[in-house]
Amino acid sequence: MKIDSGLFEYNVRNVTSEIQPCCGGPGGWHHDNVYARTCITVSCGACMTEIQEVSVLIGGRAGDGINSAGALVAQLLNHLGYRIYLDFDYPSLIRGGHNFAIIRGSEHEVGTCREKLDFILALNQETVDRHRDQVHAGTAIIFNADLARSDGQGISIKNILTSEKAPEIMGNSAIIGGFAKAAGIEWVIVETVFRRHIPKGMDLNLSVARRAYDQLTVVRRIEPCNNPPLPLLNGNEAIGLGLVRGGLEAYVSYPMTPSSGLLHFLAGENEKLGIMVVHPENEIAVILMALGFAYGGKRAAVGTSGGGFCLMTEGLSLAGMAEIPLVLVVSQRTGPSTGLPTYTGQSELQFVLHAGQGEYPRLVVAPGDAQEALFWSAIAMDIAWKFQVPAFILPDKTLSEGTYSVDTGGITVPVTKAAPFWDKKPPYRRYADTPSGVSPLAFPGAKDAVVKVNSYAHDASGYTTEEAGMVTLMTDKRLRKDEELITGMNGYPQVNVHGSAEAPVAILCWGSTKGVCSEAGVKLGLRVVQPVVIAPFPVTPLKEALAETKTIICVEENATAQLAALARQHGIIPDAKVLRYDGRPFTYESLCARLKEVIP
Amino acid sequence: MKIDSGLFEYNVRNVTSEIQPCCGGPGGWHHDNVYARTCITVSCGACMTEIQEVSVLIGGRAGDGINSAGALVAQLLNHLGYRIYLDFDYPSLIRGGHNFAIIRGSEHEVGTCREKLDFILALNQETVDRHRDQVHAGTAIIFNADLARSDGQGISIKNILTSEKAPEIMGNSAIIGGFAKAAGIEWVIVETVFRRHIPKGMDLNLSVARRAYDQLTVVRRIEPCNNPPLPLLNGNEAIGLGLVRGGLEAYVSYPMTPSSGLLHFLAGENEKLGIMVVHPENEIAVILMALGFAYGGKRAAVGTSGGGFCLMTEGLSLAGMAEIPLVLVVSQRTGPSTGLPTYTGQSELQFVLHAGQGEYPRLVVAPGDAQEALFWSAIAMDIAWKFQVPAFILPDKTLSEGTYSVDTGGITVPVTKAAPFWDKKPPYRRYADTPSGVSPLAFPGAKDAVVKVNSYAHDASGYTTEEAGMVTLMTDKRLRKDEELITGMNGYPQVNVHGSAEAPVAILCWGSTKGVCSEAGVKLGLRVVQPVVIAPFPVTPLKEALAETKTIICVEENATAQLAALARQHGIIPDAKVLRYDGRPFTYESLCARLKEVIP
Amino acid sequence: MTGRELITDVQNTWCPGCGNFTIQHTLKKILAEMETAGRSLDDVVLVSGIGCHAKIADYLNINTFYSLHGRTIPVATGIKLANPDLTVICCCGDGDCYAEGLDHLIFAAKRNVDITVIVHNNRVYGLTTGQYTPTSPLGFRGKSTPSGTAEFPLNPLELMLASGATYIARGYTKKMDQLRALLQGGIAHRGFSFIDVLQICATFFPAADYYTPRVYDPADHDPTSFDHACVLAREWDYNSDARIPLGVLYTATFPCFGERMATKGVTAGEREEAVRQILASRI
Amino acid sequence: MTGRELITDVQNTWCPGCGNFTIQHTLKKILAEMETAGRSLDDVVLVSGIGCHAKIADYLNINTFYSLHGRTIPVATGIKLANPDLTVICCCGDGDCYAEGLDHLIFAAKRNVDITVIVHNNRVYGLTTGQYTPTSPLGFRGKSTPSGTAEFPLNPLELMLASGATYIARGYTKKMDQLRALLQGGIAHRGFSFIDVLQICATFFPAADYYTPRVYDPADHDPTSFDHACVLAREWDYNSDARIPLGVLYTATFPCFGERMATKGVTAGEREEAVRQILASRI
Ligand SMILES: Cc1ncc(C[n+]2csc(CCOP(=O)(O)OP(=O)(O)O)c2C)c(N)n1
Ligand SMILES: Cc1ncc(C[n+]2csc(CCOP(=O)(O)OP(=O)(O)O)c2C)c(N)n1
Ligand code: SF4
Ligand code: SF4
Ligand SMILES: [Mg+2]
Ligand SMILES: [Mg+2]
Repeated sequence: MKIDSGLFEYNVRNVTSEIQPCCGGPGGWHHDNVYARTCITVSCGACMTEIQEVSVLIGGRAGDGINSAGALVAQLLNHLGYRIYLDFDYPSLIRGGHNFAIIRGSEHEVGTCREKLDFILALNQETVDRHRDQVHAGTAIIFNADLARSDGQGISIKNILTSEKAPEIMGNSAIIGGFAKAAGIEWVIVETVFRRHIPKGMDLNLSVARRAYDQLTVVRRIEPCNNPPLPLLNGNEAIGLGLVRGGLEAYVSYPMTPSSGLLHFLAGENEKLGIMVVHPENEIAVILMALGFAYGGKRAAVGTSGGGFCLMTEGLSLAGMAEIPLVLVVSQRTGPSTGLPTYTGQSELQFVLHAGQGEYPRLVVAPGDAQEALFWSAIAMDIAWKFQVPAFILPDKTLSEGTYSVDTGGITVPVTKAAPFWDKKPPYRRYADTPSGVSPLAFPGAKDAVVKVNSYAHDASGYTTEEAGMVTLMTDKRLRKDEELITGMNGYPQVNVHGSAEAPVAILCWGSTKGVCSEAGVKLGLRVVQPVVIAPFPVTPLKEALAETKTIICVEENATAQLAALARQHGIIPDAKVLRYDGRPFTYESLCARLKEVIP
Repeated sequence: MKIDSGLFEYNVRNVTSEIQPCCGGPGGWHHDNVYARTCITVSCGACMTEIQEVSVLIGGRAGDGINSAGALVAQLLNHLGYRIYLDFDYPSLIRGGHNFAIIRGSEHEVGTCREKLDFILALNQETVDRHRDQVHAGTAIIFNADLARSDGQGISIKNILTSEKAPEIMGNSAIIGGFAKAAGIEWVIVETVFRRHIPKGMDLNLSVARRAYDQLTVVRRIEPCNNPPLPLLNGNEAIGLGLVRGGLEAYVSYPMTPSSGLLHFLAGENEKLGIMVVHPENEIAVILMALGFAYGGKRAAVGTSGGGFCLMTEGLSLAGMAEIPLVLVVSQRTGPSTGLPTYTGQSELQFVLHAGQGEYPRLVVAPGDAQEALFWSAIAMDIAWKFQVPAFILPDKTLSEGTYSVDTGGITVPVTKAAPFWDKKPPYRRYADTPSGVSPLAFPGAKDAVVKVNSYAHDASGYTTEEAGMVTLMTDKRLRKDEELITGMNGYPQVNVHGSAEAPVAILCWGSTKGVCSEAGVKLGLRVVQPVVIAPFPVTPLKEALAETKTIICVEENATAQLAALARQHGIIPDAKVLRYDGRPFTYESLCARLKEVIP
Repeated sequence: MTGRELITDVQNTWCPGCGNFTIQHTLKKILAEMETAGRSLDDVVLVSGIGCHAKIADYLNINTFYSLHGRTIPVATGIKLANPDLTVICCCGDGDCYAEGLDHLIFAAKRNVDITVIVHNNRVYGLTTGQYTPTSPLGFRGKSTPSGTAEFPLNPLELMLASGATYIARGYTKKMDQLRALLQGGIAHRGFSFIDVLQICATFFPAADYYTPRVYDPADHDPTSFDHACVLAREWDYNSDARIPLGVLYTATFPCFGERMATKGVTAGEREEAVRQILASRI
Repeated sequence: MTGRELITDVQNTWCPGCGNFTIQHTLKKILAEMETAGRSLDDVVLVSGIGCHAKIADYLNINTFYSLHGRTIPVATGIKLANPDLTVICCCGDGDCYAEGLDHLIFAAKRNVDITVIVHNNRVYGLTTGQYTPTSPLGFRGKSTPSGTAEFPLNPLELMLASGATYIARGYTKKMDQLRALLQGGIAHRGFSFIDVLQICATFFPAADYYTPRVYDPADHDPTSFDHACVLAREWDYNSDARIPLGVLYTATFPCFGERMATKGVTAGEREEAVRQILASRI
């Protein structure tokens, strides 16, 4: 698929999950785990080809470094040719408590977890106990024999660390080494992955891992697949890189889970990327500073979660009125209020659509995985500047902190910075009325341009007005941009279809549930329709994607079915809804069960 | 109409505009000005009885005291037995600029202005010039001859003031005296009104007025009507008194037009009313302080406009999560952003419905005039406490700053403070799960109660939880309150019908356009349906009110038809929309003309 | 409730070695003493922000308002105005109350609101895993500033002196007895009390080795001397190497906001009559 | 643009006698001089809040960002970071920048952001028709406090001294020549400049009769003396009767935030290469 938006060329691969089906038959991406018999291969629902697949859980206390250990496991599978999805589950505390990561590898693209596990790597007893009902007949358990008792193979991490004189934090390397052996992964792969991904003390880590590797025996071999390894990115990193490709020059943010990872990532890479990263006193300062950057001519983005976004709504309305381009990343977690800071949710859709007093156009995109996040974040930045509107990227904790394989093959975003610039003929009028509603841009410092932006109702030059006719004219000008935006967005793949594209029963979903809905759709023979663009609402492509459905089932991770309400407003009437709002993402199994209850 | 909500008894008179029609015929409230022939009487559209009616404009510069002068004119008409509507139009500045008030008096209840004027009282030339196209054949113009030239009768205000050694600000009394004479109003009425409504220097003001009175001749006599005078209140004052009747104990607010009048009013009367009025450092402090009051057991309300409300959204979500009762008055003005601070708009409906991260029930009421504001503000406070939810009152500049006759006959609100209180049997659990979702209230200081409120997901005692089952349980509990609220609201007149209740073409409107829509509805034979409760959306009563309509026309003072979108979401599909968004309220004439374009 | 268990059953999730344990333990002791002295703990309210510090709301078995990041103080002000008989204590973080909600702190001091603000000043955002705060030293490498911050820290004591606070103190979680006296003094003080507590964050700002040799109790300091309080407040600027004075730096006596704001109560009947009068005056 | 008309055609709506005219006139003169001295006015940006003061954005024919109530300073910070070559001036109100957005003021001082903040301190909310502000005296009867406020004013100079501002001055709209020197000095200063201007509000706070006999220029004050600056700042507390020192109270030289934050620019190619490297490192 090749998109020529007039702005830049973009070779899109897989962004709409157009995965080659194994059999070429209908339904695209099919696989289903058949745990009882064989756990590592799964069969494609359409052609019954066995495809390879594995799920690994690693668990321990907060502070044990579970997230990094999970990332190493993911890289091992990645280097075996698996496509990866990693979900990291942790409570809001710094030490203690139960943390775990589930790493799922599959021959095909994957974006959700399975409940049943093929491997459990337990750093403590709690991990063994908590995940008991996720084992199947063939689950291999590798545990820290110093702290836990279990079936499976134990390793005395303490002994290994003592022999190697290694610090406590290297315990994870032992468990990973043990896992590698149990899974029959060649040592050379372990070595490669450690060398590439352990920043400090790599040799010692390798020795620790090797000791465990040598102690254990192969119990469930994970066969390599035929894919090359791919970059593994979490959603926040993908958004960051997408923004950079969209021309980001300044990122302004105040820490708030689950958006903080984006701040940390860009702050860490800022010199390499040549961007400025600012963490000011609070979210109000964040958005106003970002608007200062944009007025000064620099492409800026902000990031936060719901509570911080509340504090940005006044600045948002200013951006709308003053027509200052801005990208806002609002990563959702369970609300209301402080809620569950480290758990997921999809309850900010309507808030983001209507936030800020008054009416003005905005772009809202909700990518479904890291690959879409990379793609759409670049687009969001470009649209924000082309139309001088606020553009939202709306991930959730699942996407922001989940890790995915990202296929960047052929993806190039030659950013043109193609915003409409002033022709340098004075007088400059910041809000010159044009057929499209979009006025030419100039920045302070430009010769002979007096650049006046204004939060009051204003005339073409930016001077305050209270005159009724001018107010109407300028409101119409701003709303015309919305019309233009609707047209402009037609050049992009706004609505994705997965599963059985012709099926009469459709799942309507958005954001990070893309992965789980796709799998469930394949399994149950459903059409899966996922609008990525939420505003302007892609009525026509969505109606096309839903054409000739008999039943529409909304699947959302909120309690009131917000996309369903939005769809109804546009004449699309969902028949049923499947909602989850306990902060945990749907699993494939739970979603299938819930869907079966409502499929007619 | 008598409402027994289980909470208190309330004799409702006129709150649904159930005005006695002159003829008893269909359509209720009918009158239409026939300017060409006779300007002060109008004829009832149904029975052709002539009903009395008059429109007066007074204009001058900011700082001339136009608002108070308009209020005096309104009182003169009030004492003649007219029902009043006064609209005050002013730009955002302190001195200079053009201010004017239009006072309309009618034998029947009235809530909007006419374009044509029977009297123009011009303190300066600008007033004469600007309102030229609002005169008709019989308009009487009284002007300050020192500053303006015009047809009509001039008064040298300077001369009068000099003779009386009166200060400049008393010039208004001269013009009012002149008006009284020109309108044939008996001097005793002028004297009564001045004595009742001029706080300082009343005798001197009267002498000034008398001089003008004696200089002029009667040109258009305003005949008295048969009504007793009524209290004249603007919407902000009505809201204030309503809140007090609902048990208000603390009002917390930061000034912002058009809500500031409510702050000033309550601050001025606080000792009499025994309430605390606090003006803190900003709107964030406002809402958090108010939540502190409520937690401490005091009924609190906050007031602001869109921009200030933005800053309250995080606190709002806290109120939703922590189940702390609160009333929020959000008075709308033209947006986005600073917009037109002193002009009207209806663009905060969707924002208020969705503001704050996460999902939680809320009450939103949009009264249509001062009488409804008085009634519904008391109810909003009561509901907030009964259900422990945030309750919004959503006026706009037109209502907040417009003055109306308020018929308080028979209105008594015996506030029961009937919130569900703790039975004093420890342990106290702030979020005890109950069938209704509403938990018993206790306040710190209560013996043996440990009162824990929490912005995190929490258990019944208010302790933080991250446990999936508890999160679901508590979310369900909160959402059950919404169900209860829907049932609870059935006891109130949630949807008003005006105009021809059986007509196949209906206007769907909300808030302050009630007045103008009702008149236009009568004139054009339309049904006028006005939901006062916006959330929970009164689907059933609204569908009933709209039963058997062929065409629904949405009339709103915003650019995107927000109520229309909400209605569509609930299966009510408007066919056409008539929108105005230049900050000025619809006038009867402009609305009729626009309606005629879309009536099938 | 008398003789109550002061610590709840909620599982404590602070890191081993965290200074918050000290603050909690100190508060617990103070509460127990208050109760012994005849004060009902039903009349005590604790307001917390969001952060590691704020978890204390879950751990102490008293009335609590677990509020928002940065917003303890306006909540506490509202509670105190609603019911002047309550003892209102805020447990704030440094990110909380020196960054997100700094304005509220200054205004509470300006107004002399009769509440006690305890800042768990670990000089880092703990719960969000280690970013710099307004009191982190210049060049601090946190997650949002991996190559070091570009700004000097604020000196909260100086700010409080400039804002009108009437009880200003600094404590240290490794000096528990003194801390207890400081908090007790703050709670007893009528007016706005502020205690900046140097709280060890074992994970992200383990500064005990820095603090312990530098802290000292100034001899002969008269806390009613504003000028000398200023000198002491400036001795250490939260950045450069200097001795760190602990103790009560300043106290003064002024009417509280609540006293000045107090409105005489009216009966329901009087109120209804007032409404009627207002309506009548509008005819 | 050279030799430009500095005042726009927009109708001025300040009240007769308003001190804002003086500030506008002073800025106009300074701009004209800057231009004469070779500085292009294309490189000057004025950021205003919302209020009477803020209308200056409509009246001056230069780049302006007419922002939100209380939010000039973060906007100005963003602009300065975006383009360090610009001269960035904030015209703030006292309600604006001492109430609604006080935290931003303190943080800009702390960071030593190279902008100039001019506070039109009329000690009242002008545009919203006369409520008290943080610098109104105790007992001030405004529309929201008809029986008098219950709080002492803030002393903004003291706050700025406590926050790290490197240029602190006070002017008076009835002393135009001095005001010009103070603003000029602030604009010329590298670092955070703060000028509190006692601005007459003819309508709601006509305090000329109070100010004029009390203001004075301290003789021999060395503005690099922090201690003496403190003494002068405290001489008048915006409340009680005292002499009111005008002039530059304090100056100091420190690196600016912008310098510390500066990132080396990269080319589009280098950036794309960096992205590729990051992606490659994730395999
Ligand atoms: C408005 C808002 N912004 C950001 C956050 C995220 N957040 C939670 S705690 C915290 C920082 C806590 O730091 P501090 O106040 O110093 O407390 P500590 O954890 O160090 O005790 C932040 C930024 C939030 N909850 N709300
Ligand atoms: C968030 C927000 N709250 C309130 C207002 C209303 N408002 C506009 S100007 C103003 C006060 C202005 O006072 P000040 O800053 O002192 O300026 P002055 O008019 O005195 O120059 C207020 C409260 C607003 N525009 N935005
Ligand atoms: S991160 Fe620091 S402040 Fe938070 S619990 Fe751990 S040691 Fe305490
Ligand atoms: S109200 Fe005061 S500050 Fe505003 S324009 Fe008038 S005199 Fe100036
Ligand atoms: Mg901290
Ligand atoms: Mg002011």
